[in-house]
This record gives sequence, structure tokens and C-alpha cells, in this order.
Amino acid sequence: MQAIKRKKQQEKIIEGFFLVCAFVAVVSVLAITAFVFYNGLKPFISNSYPLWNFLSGVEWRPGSNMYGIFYMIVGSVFATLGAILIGVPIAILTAVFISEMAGSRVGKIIRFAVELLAGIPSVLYGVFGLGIIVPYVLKISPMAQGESLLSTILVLAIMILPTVVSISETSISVVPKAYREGSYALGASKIQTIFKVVLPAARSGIMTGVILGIGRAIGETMAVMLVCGNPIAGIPTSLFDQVRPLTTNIALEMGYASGVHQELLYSTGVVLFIFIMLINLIVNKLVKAKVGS
Amino acid sequence: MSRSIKDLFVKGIIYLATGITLSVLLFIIGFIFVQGIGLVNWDFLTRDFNEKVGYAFTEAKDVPLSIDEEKLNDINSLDNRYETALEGPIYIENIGAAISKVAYKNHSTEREQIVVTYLEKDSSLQSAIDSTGVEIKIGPDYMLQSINGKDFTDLSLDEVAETIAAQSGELKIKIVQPGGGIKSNIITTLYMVLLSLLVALPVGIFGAIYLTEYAKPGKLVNIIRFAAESLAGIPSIIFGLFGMAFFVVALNFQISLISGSLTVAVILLPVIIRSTEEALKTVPMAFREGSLALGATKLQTIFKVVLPCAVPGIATAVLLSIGRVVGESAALLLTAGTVAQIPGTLFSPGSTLTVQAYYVAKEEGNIELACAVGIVIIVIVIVLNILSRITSDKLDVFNKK
Amino acid sequence: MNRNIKFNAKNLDLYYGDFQALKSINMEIRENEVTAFIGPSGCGKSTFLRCLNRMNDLIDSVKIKGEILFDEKDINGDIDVINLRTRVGMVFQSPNPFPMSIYENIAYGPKCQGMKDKSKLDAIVKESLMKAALWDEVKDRLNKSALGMSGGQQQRLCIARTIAMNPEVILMDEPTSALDPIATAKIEDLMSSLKKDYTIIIVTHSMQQAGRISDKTAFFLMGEVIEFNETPIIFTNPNDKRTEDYITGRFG
Amino acid sequence: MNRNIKFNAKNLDLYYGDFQALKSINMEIRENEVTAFIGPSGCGKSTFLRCLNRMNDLIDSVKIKGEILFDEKDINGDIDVINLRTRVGMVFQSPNPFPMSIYENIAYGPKCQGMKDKSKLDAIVKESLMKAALWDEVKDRLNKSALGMSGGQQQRLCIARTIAMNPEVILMDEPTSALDPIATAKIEDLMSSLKKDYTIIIVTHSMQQAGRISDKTAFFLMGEVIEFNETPIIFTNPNDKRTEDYITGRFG
Amino acid sequence: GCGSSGSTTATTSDAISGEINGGGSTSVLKVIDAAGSEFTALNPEVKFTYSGTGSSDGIKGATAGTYSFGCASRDLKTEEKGSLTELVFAFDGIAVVVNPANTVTNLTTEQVQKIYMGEITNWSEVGGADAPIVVVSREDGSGTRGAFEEMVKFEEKLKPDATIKEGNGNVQSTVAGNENSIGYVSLTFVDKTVKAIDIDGVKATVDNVKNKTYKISRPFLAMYDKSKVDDATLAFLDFLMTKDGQAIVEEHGGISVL
Ligand SMILES: Nc1ncnc2c1ncn2[C@@H]1O[C@H](COP(=O)(O)OP(=O)(O)OP(=O)(O)O)[C@@H](O)[C@H]1O
Ligand SMILES: Nc1ncnc2c1ncn2[C@@H]1O[C@H](COP(=O)(O)OP(=O)(O)OP(=O)(O)O)[C@@H](O)[C@H]1O
Ligand SMILES: [Mg+2]
Ligand SMILES: [Mg+2]
Ligand SMILES: O=P([O-])([O-])[O-]
Repeated sequence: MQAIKRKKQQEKIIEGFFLVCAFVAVVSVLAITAFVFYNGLKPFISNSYPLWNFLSGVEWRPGSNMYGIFYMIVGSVFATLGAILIGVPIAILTAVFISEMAGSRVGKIIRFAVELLAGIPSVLYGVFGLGIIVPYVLKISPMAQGESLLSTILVLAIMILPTVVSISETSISVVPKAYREGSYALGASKIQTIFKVVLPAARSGIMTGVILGIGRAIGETMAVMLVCGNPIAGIPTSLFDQVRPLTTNIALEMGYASGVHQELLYSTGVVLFIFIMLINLIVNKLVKAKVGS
Repeated sequence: MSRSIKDLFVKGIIYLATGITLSVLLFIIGFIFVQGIGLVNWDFLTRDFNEKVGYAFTEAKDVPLSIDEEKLNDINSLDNRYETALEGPIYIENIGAAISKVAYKNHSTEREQIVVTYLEKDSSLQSAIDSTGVEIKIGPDYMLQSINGKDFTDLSLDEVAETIAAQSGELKIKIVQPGGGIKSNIITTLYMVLLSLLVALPVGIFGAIYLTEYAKPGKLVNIIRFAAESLAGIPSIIFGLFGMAFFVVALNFQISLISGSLTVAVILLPVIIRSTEEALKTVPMAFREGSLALGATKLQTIFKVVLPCAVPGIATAVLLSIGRVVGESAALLLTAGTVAQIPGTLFSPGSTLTVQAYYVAKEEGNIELACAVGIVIIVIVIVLNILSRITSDKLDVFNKK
Repeated sequence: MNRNIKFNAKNLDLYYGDFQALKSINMEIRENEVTAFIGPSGCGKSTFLRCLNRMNDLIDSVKIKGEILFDEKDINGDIDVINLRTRVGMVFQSPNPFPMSIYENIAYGPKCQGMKDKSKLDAIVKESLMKAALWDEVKDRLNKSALGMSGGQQQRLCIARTIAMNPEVILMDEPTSALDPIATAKIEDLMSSLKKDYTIIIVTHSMQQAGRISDKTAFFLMGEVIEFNETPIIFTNPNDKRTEDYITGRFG
Repeated sequence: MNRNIKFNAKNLDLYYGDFQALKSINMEIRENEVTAFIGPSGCGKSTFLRCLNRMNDLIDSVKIKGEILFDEKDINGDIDVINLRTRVGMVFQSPNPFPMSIYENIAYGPKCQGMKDKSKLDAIVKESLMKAALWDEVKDRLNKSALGMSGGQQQRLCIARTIAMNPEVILMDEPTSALDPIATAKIEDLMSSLKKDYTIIIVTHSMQQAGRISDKTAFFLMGEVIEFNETPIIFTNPNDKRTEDYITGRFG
Repeated sequence: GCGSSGSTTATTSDAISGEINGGGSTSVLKVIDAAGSEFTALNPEVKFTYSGTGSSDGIKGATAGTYSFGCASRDLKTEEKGSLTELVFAFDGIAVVVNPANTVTNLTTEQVQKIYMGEITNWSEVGGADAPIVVVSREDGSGTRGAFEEMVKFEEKLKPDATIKEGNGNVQSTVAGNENSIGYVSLTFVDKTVKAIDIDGVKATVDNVKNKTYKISRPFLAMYDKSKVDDATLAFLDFLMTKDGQAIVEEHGGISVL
């Protein structure tokens, strides 16, 4: 009896500990969110800068009190979309290759390589972009500089590979064998089995990977900063135009800014936050809609 | 048959995608190696980034040369990347050391210098102390700049040797420990990985366990999950600002190792929570049922069945986290600083390898150096990956057979 | 034949979300008897069985009304679920061995109870495997993964795992459906011998089996208990037309 | 009674790593017959069954020697596995519906074959579910997930899924072990009616079932085929002592 | 407190101790790091660190007290001054750089201004090849950019499609990588991958900045809050202004204030 009681107590204590961890995690997650929103909404609430001008403006000149981010939003959306369109399919297919088609040794090697890719700091991706991608883009570009939307998309697409590949690969590999057996026994080919049974069964995990990958694409700063050009105005109209994604705007100037300028950089963060929240919602909806039941 | 053609086509696309992934990887790694490998050597790994000036106090005592001239004159010991021999060496008995004049060069300077190229076992330099009485370890490659107030600048090697030989009794020598290496950055990086994982892993994993296994699924949990996912897209510089406002200023931790690692831990939390949750969700219900039906408590079920099954997924999260810590720059810039020194305490600043690479790329435009640092980072990531794989395989009792 | 009432279900309703899977079940299950649940597929046998050790707690959509008394205490009330499950063991419809070694699978329950003594554990493992008619087949590969066993072996392993807990009640959801006649006979023998000390509740699709081993039989149909009585009565002289139809195979 | 030989196993050995699970199996299985495999748990029935549609390809540790001819071609040789599996359908020992809707589960096979016509698919789904005695229970929830069904329903779904493929041979690994007698009777009826057009191979633990439905019966023991003969002979006048012992329950 | 009292002897024995953590402008980093190293050699009890986070951050840090002293590579704006005490410890030239392949070697201040404002867009307009000019500038708030815009007189009129790069190094790498580009970097950072061009016929050298013939230069500032500063920091700043200290400034590319 005593022992049972002690065990129960122990159980409660550890559950309490889990709760504390969850609490810390949740609080820190919420605190960041609150911090960003608090600082970012201040200028509009105190009316030190009109929200509409902020959202619709197409020029960013802090010195002349011009803080328009519309052209950056456009740039961010294009860059992210482009990176997803190129990066996500490649990543998922690579994950499929690793877990379904490669032998266990080859799979291990590729997995290792992909993890390595995740470990390379973004600064180096930037340096790589500046050293290889930008000059190459310059060669085919009608513009005089290689810093462009295209370079940004390419660098980002590369950078989301590791996240999406590793998480997708993990969730594909835990799909029960019985599903595969069932599918093969119905005369499905390997490819059909993969695309009709395995991938749908792993959907939730893959989506997590995609969302985290998109998160990385949207949130990436250091690499992008070197290859995007960061102009102070101009809505991109071609792949070869320079862009200034929201993130680099924040990172470029945060060290220097103060007052309204700084607050509006936080506001830029809020826009980013809302941006990814929307994507998140859409992706979640898509997943749910597909699962049916 | 059209199906097999279709399959073949899709297969081709899969191979192509994998090929692209791999060639991108090879290309990037190749780029980094080609650019950086020229700078990587033992000295690069073991020297500090900045030169360190100091005054060494010791006493002159005659120590005769005990190795033969030929060996002495063999100056292969010089690292030609940093020091190229110009004159010398000359052996000086009263400090028991041979000196040479070299062209000295590191990431920030290029100049002529007198360096120690050989030290006798009981050379007086071996027993030097600083002005507070702490022993200074003078080694080969250390630069000598003045002795008892007599500056060596603009003197020839012979003149320097004469000047030194003329001294007796107390010696006060201005020495410079050579720079150009990244030892302190390597150590800071390891500290940073260790500290931030130490905080983020338990909090993240146990937090995720709470959210999936204990918390009633509902609005609140969904909101948290949603916030966590959305945070993944917030640029780390914003976390850096938060860390700056909270850890550095509000908690008064200063710009330091601890502020940096706590900030990174906060960055890692969303990733760890989401991946762990996902891993836990894939554990079949039948295992939980089986365990509970055997009278196991919820906790026992979690630790003995659920977690071990989830090990591969959690390991992925850990690997991604390590990558993230090692690769973080923006947030650390604001919370841990850019000081290339080994942090003495948790509350000292320090710069990780990535911050250093970022700095040299940004300020000095020194791509080779940035890539050299990159090579070291890649090696560290490989080692950490292997270590965590081994650990996870050890823990992964279930997938063994 | 006036044994203690072990389980007493009173007006039990169970819903999966909106779907009512059990409708006002009333049943007294007595100690040291074997009670069999029969009925067509999907009628709620497994669902009711899982109520008895609160396994349905794990399914979020489940809502329960009414009460189930176990030794006169309401198991949905303020009781220790772990303790309940230790006393009421369960073998599931599809075998669910843990992805560990055979030995570890069986030692799992006792270990969870805090048993550490290696020699005692060895003894329990051996004894349970023998009782479940599995010892001879696996004695040389106790340390191999349980997932590499045949379906029937896995099922017997799950039975052994439950026996190792030494519970008061054993719930079995079609425990022999994957077994050959010999293994089935062994398990049935085991049940008969366990009956002295334990209470056994078994879901089965085999009338013969129910007839052979059970003292009482409950016939389920679409979430209701149509008839619950001494087994011989159910099989020879049922009160309800539907029971008779089912038993004689004239159903549906 | 001289039907074509559908499968012809010659000196088939199968190893799981070092463990030999099948020992020199020789067996001729004829068209339009029902062949039953019986034998104690773990004797290799499922393993042999899985050889017939190369399901064992999926297990890395498996090594196979000897040959199996299907319509006189060695299935381990240079043949199209997909085609083989389309012609040789399989129902597994534990039900393994896909995590999709009931409808999608059944339409899966035909869709993989390239069928796109919605009305044809609808018809196939309905017909297969009817044949598998599941239509009435699920006709209102065809678009619900298959994972929310009872064990027996899931098993019948898997049978329906296989029927929908319209294969030449159907391999069934204890297809009725999770079913109630009525559903079982329906499946058995189904088998008898399918027999005209199909070849059926079934693993079963029920002697009665084997007796009722099969034309030939093979008795497995520890990886060997002890006896393979007309079912009546096996059950009334076996050649081998061990078969007799097993049939009469005097075994082990 | 500009003029230093001169003679902090190298043999100070009444040991100064404490922790100095400075931060701010990245342009001053080389100079300050070297000076800090020398200072700690003289005073082994002192721990010295400096974080290069940008001029504005240095000002903020000095005001908030998170830094013992802050550094900026531009003059303070009036609203930034607050309670800060400033100390100009060096000057620095800003070199206008082009790709080594560029044939242009000399520009007038006005030409530079027009290029940066977008009025001149082709190298042929200033005597070079017929190629578009790619204008590279620094991020808004950078001390270097602030000083450059002020001196070349195009404040807030930077052409909208100029490429913005963070840090002297990135500007240099960009100019080195694009034949048609023009940029500007702190004189302390110019290396051989780019070509510094003459402004109004004057070479961008330390000497020319010193004798005031090269006009594009700015101060390096250190600042601290009198009420928060400690002795070790003051001693360091004093040392910076000594002959020895200024020698270090010169050695690392800065221009002495003495
Ligand atoms: N998790 C669930 N969610 C929703 N409905 C369920 C769930 N589990 C079972 N059901 C439904 O509840 C009813 C009873 O199911 P139960 O598993 O108790 O049947 P059973 O009598 O055990 O059948 P079988 O003999 O086939 O195992 C069935 O109609 C089934 O579809
Ligand atoms: N994947 C595997 N790895 C190793 N051994 C296996 C594997 N699958 C089956 N075995 C072994 O091979 C033997 C035959 O197994 P099989 O599944 O064919 O038996 P079975 O006759 O179908 O039994 P049951 O009636 O219990 O399903 C058993 O001893 C089993 O333990
Ligand atoms: Mg059931
Ligand atoms: Mg089997
Ligand atoms: O970093 P800055 O010196 O340009 O402010």
C-alpha cells in the first residue's frame, strides 16, 4: 500500500515536472509572440505612424520618415513561393528515395549528407550564393547585378531541403509495413504504393516538415541578405529584379534603429508572423480536407 | 503498358530530385572546401583569433644551446601561412631561445616581426610570469616586441639579438601571442551547443510529452501548437532582440554565454516540440493499450514503450537543433556578442564559429577565412551528428532487430 | 452456485461520438466463472469488454453513462485505474506485442510493478510461457524480437504476458482466433484451470468454444445484450428468438 | 478431375536469416480448387502462402531456394511481380485496411490498374462489399475512415478489397478468424461460389472449415509438408501418423 | 575630456582591475580590439571585451549601461546625445571603391553624388566603358553610410534601386564580384580585391586624410555615461588617447587624433 502510494506520488511529481516543462515552453513561445506584437503594434496604436502607409508604402527611407513595406511583402511572398515550389517537391522526393528506394547503406549515406546540409550555417549559404549563384544569375540576367529574386529563391530552396527531407523521411519510415504489404498484394506497383498509400499515411509528418521548412524560408535572413540586393524601393516585376524580403529589412537595420524606426521593424516582424500564420492555416486546412473522415 | 511507363517516369523524377539534392550538397561543400582549405591547419585550430599582447617578467640566465646548428636552422617549424622566414635564426644564450625575423600575417595584419623559433628546456622564457605573478606559457611562434623598454621596431635581427644579449638580471619582455586561429570560437561553439540543448531538450521533449500524452486535446493545445509552428518563421534576429531585452537587460545576464544559449534555446523550442509531438503521434495505439492493460502506469508506458518507439523522430529533432545552434548568427550577435575569447564564466561574452564566419564575411569580406571556419563547422557538425546517432541507436532498443 | 459478483454493469450506455455502441447494458459477472460474449461482428462485444478495465479511456470520443461496479466500487468513479488494470488483465483482439524481445515483453508487467529480482523474473517468464503453450517454441530465442514471430505465436505471447501479471480477472478478446486447434485446446485447458482462482471473460466467435468452456454466455446484438444466462440454457433452450436464430446459424 | 496446375512448388527452401522456416516443399496446386493449409501455429503456413505472391520480397532477411512455377513460369525468375500480384490476390492474417475511407480502400486496386470511370468503380465497390457480406453495415458510411470499424468489419473489408481486383488466385491467411459464424458462413459460401472461376488457397486453424470448403488439404509441421492430399482422405484416412494425431487432436 | 593627461606609464603598478565590456560600431573593431589587447597586457587584472554590433547599438548600450562604453563611427544625433560623454579617439577615411577591372580612376565629389542619386547611370558618362553603374551602399543607420551621405551630400536621396549590403566586407566582396559596381568602405578595411579611386584628384590615403586634402572622413567616437562609468573604463579610454594608444590606432588603419 505504502509502495503504491509512493509510486503514485512519484507519478504526480513527474507529471508536474512535465507540466512545468510544457509551461516553460508555452510561456516562452507565447512571450516571444507577445513581445513581437506589443512592440510591433505600438506605433499604430499610439498613432506615431499610420498603419495603412506602413502596409501600402513602396519606399523605405527611415531618414525621411518613409516606412512602406508593401514592396517587401511582395518580395517575401514571391521568394517564399518560389522556394517552396522548387524546394518542397525535391525534398519530399529525396525523402522518398532515401526511405523507399535506396538500399539501407545508400540511404544512410544520403541521410547523413542531408543532415550535414542542415548543419551548414546560413552565412555560408549566403557566401556560396554570393560567390556562385549571384555571378551565374548575372550572366543570364538582363540587369547589371546578379542580386535578384531568382538568386534569393535558389538560395532559399536549397536551405529548406534539409528540414523537409529529414522530417519527411522520418515520418515515411514509420508508416506501418502492413500498409505497404496490403498495397502490394493488391497489385499496386512500388510507385503507386508510395504515392497512394505511404505518402498519404505520412502526410501529417510531412506537413510538419513542410511548415518548418517554409518557416525557415520565410525566416531566413543571413543568407538572403547577401543575395537579394535589399533595395530601398521597388516592387519586383521580374525574376531578375532585386528584392528586400521582410526579414532582411529587420536584420539590416535592427542594430541601428531606435524610436519609431525600431518599432516599425518589430511591426515588420508582426507582418511576418501573420504571414506564416496564414500559410500555416492554409496548410492545416489542406491536410484536414484531404484526410476526410 | 502505360502504368510501367508512368512509374518509370516518376522514378526518374525521384532519382533526379535526389541527384539535385546531392549535387547541391556536393557543390556547396566543395565550394567551402576549395575556398577555405588553404587556411586550415593545426595552428588555425589552436591559436586565438586575436593577437594577445603581454609583458613577461623573468631573469636572464645563460643557457647553452644543446641541439646542433643544423637542426636549429631548420625552420620548417614555421607555419608559412602565418610566418615566412626573413632572417635568422640566431640563438641567444641569456634567454635560452632562438629568434628569427619573419613576415607575419593574419586575418587583420601583415608586418615584420621578431619571433621565437626555438626554446631550450630550461630557458628563462619558460619561467616567465606576468605583472601579477601568474605564469605565462611562452611557446615557439611568440613574437617579441621590446625588452626592458627597448623597442624592436625597425631593428634588424642582429641588432635585436645584440640588444637582448646585452641585458642582464630582471627582464621585462613585451610578447605577443600569435593570433589568426579560432580556438576560442570552437570552444564557445561547443559550450553553446551543450548549454542550449541542456535547456531546450528537456523542456521541449517533456513539454511535448505533456501536450500529446497528458493535456486534453482542445483549443488550448491547438493554439500552442499553432503558435509554435508560426514561430518557426520568425527570423532569429527577433528572438535575439527578445533575448536582449529579457536575458541581457531585464535579468541582467549581460551579453554573455548564458544569454546567448538561453536565447537559442528559445529558438529551438518550437522545432523540438513540433518534431517530438509528431514522433509521439506515430507510436501505434496498440502499444499504449498493451502496456496500460498490463497495469503499467501512464509514466511507465511513456518511458518504456512510447518514448523508445519515438527515438528516431526525436533524434531527428536533436540533429536539426544542433544544426540550428551551430548555424545561428543573428540572435547570438545580440546576446552573446562577437568577442573572440574563451568565455571564462557563464556570464562572459563569446563568439561562436558561425558568428565569427559571419563577422569576417561581413566586415572583412574575407571569404577564404569564412569558408575555413565553415570547414571546421562542418567537421564539428559531422562529429556531433555521429555522436548523437550513436546515442540514439543506443536508445533505440526497438528498431534494433 | 452463489458466487460473489465481480462485475456489475448497470444501465451502461456507451457512445463513440454520436454513435451509440452500447445500449443500456445490465450484467452481473461472477467470480471464478468463465463468461463468454458472443454475437455478430460489430455488435459491441469488444467495446463492452474494454469498459471493464477502462481501456476506452484512451479513445477521446468515447462517452459513458451508467455504472460498472467492480467488487462493489464504481470503476468510473474515484478509483485507481492502474490498480484496476493490474487486477483486470486483458488480451487484445489483434496481437500487440511490444517491439522488444520476447523475454522483455513478458517481464514488462512485473517490472512495472517494481519487480527487479532477475531469478524471479526468469521464473515468471518461463512459467507464463509454459502456461501459454509457447515455451518450447521460443525457449531458445527469448532475446529475439517478438515481432519476428508468427501470428499465433504473437497471440500466445500476449496471453503469456497477461498471465505473468497474475491478475484476478482476465479479459480475452478472441484469444484463440489465430491459434491452431492444439494451441487452442491448451489455452482452453488453461482457462479451465485458471477458473479456480480467476474470473475469466472471453469474447469468441466460436459457439463450440463458448459451449466448451464458459459457465455463462451473453449474446450481444447491435449494442444490446439480448440474453445472458447459463451457457447450457443459451445453447439448448434460449429465451429469445434472436438468440436461437444466431446459435443455429439461421440468422441474417 | 484433371485440372491445370496453377502453382507448382519444387524443393522450396526458405530462410529467415539463419532460421529455416520452410524445408523442401513440393506441392502442386490446381486451378479452380480450394486448397487448405493446416498445421500448428508457427509451422510455416503463412510463410509459404506469402511465397506465392512474392510478399516475402519485402522482408530483407528472407532467402529462397528452389522454385515455384505459376502457370509454368518461375515466379522467382524474370517475371513481372506487379502482374503476379494482380493475378494472385491476398488477404492477410491481421486486417490491414489503409487509413482512407472505406470506398477508397476498395477502389484502390482497380484505380491502381488504371480504372478511372466513377460509375464502374461505384459498381465494383458495391459488388465487392456485398460479396464480402459487409454492404449493409457500411453502405451509409462509405466515406468514413476504414480505421473506425470493428475487427471483423476490417477483415471483411480486406476481403472485399481483394475481390475487387478480380484476381485468378486468392490467397487467404485465416480470413475468418476474426469473424462471427454468420459472416464466416457468408465468406465460406463466397469461396465455394468463387471456386468456379478462381483458385483459392486458404490458411485455417479450423479443421471444420478446412473440411467444409477445401478440395485438397496440406498439413504443415515445422516447416515441412507432412501430407498433401484430397481433403476427405486427409480427414478420414491420413497416410501419416502425425497428420492423424493432429487431426484428432492427439498431438503434442 | 578630449586631451589626455598623456603619461600613463607602461609600468603602472597600482594595478587597475575590473571588467570592461564595450560595444558598438564595427568599423572601429580592429582598432579597439588591438588597443584592448595592449591595455590588458599592461593591466593583467583587467578583463576587456568589445562586441561589434553597430554604431547605434553602441550608443544605446552606453546609454543603458549594458556596455561600459560604446563606440560609433559617426557623429551623434542630438536626440542620441542625452547624458553621454563623447570622446573622439580617431579619424577614418571612407574610400570610394570600384572593381579592379574598371578603367575609371578618378571621380569628383559631385560625380559620386550624382551616381549615388541615380543621375549618372553609365560609366561612359564619367569616362569609363559603356556599361551601367551598379551602385552599392550600406544599410540604413550604418555610421559609415551616414557619414558618407553627409559628406558627399546626398542625404536621403540614395537612388531606389541601389544594392544594399551589410558591412564593409560585404560591400567589398560585392564590388569585387561585379565589374560595373561602385561602393564605399572604411579606409581601415580596403584590400587588394577592390580599387580605391581618387576623389577630386586626391588619393584615399591615411596621409591625405590627415592633411585634410581627402575630404571624405569621419570621427571614431567612444562614449559613456558619467554616472555609470567605472575606473577601469576611464583608464582604458585615457590609454587610448596616449601616444602608445594612438600608435595602435595608426597601426590598424585608423588616423590619429593627436
Ligand atoms: N474507435 C471507434 N470509433 C468509432 N466507432 C467505433 C470505434 N470502435 C468501434 N466502433 C464501432 O462500434 C461498434 C462496435 O464495435 P466493437 O469493436 O465493439 O465490435 P465487436 O463486437 O467487437 O465486433 P468484432 O467481433 O468484429 O470484433 C461497431 O459498429 C464499430 O464500427
Ligand atoms: N519476419 C520473420 N523473421 C524471422 N522469423 C520469422 C518471421 N516471420 C515468421 N518467422 C518464423 O517462421 C516460422 C513460421 O512462421 P509463419 O508465420 O509462417 O507461421 P504460421 O504457420 O503462419 O503460424 P500461425 O498459424 O501462428 O500464423 C515461425 O517460427 C516464425 O517465428
Ligand atoms: Mg471485437
Ligand atoms: Mg500465420
Ligand atoms: O558599423 P558602423 O561603423 O558602420 O556603424
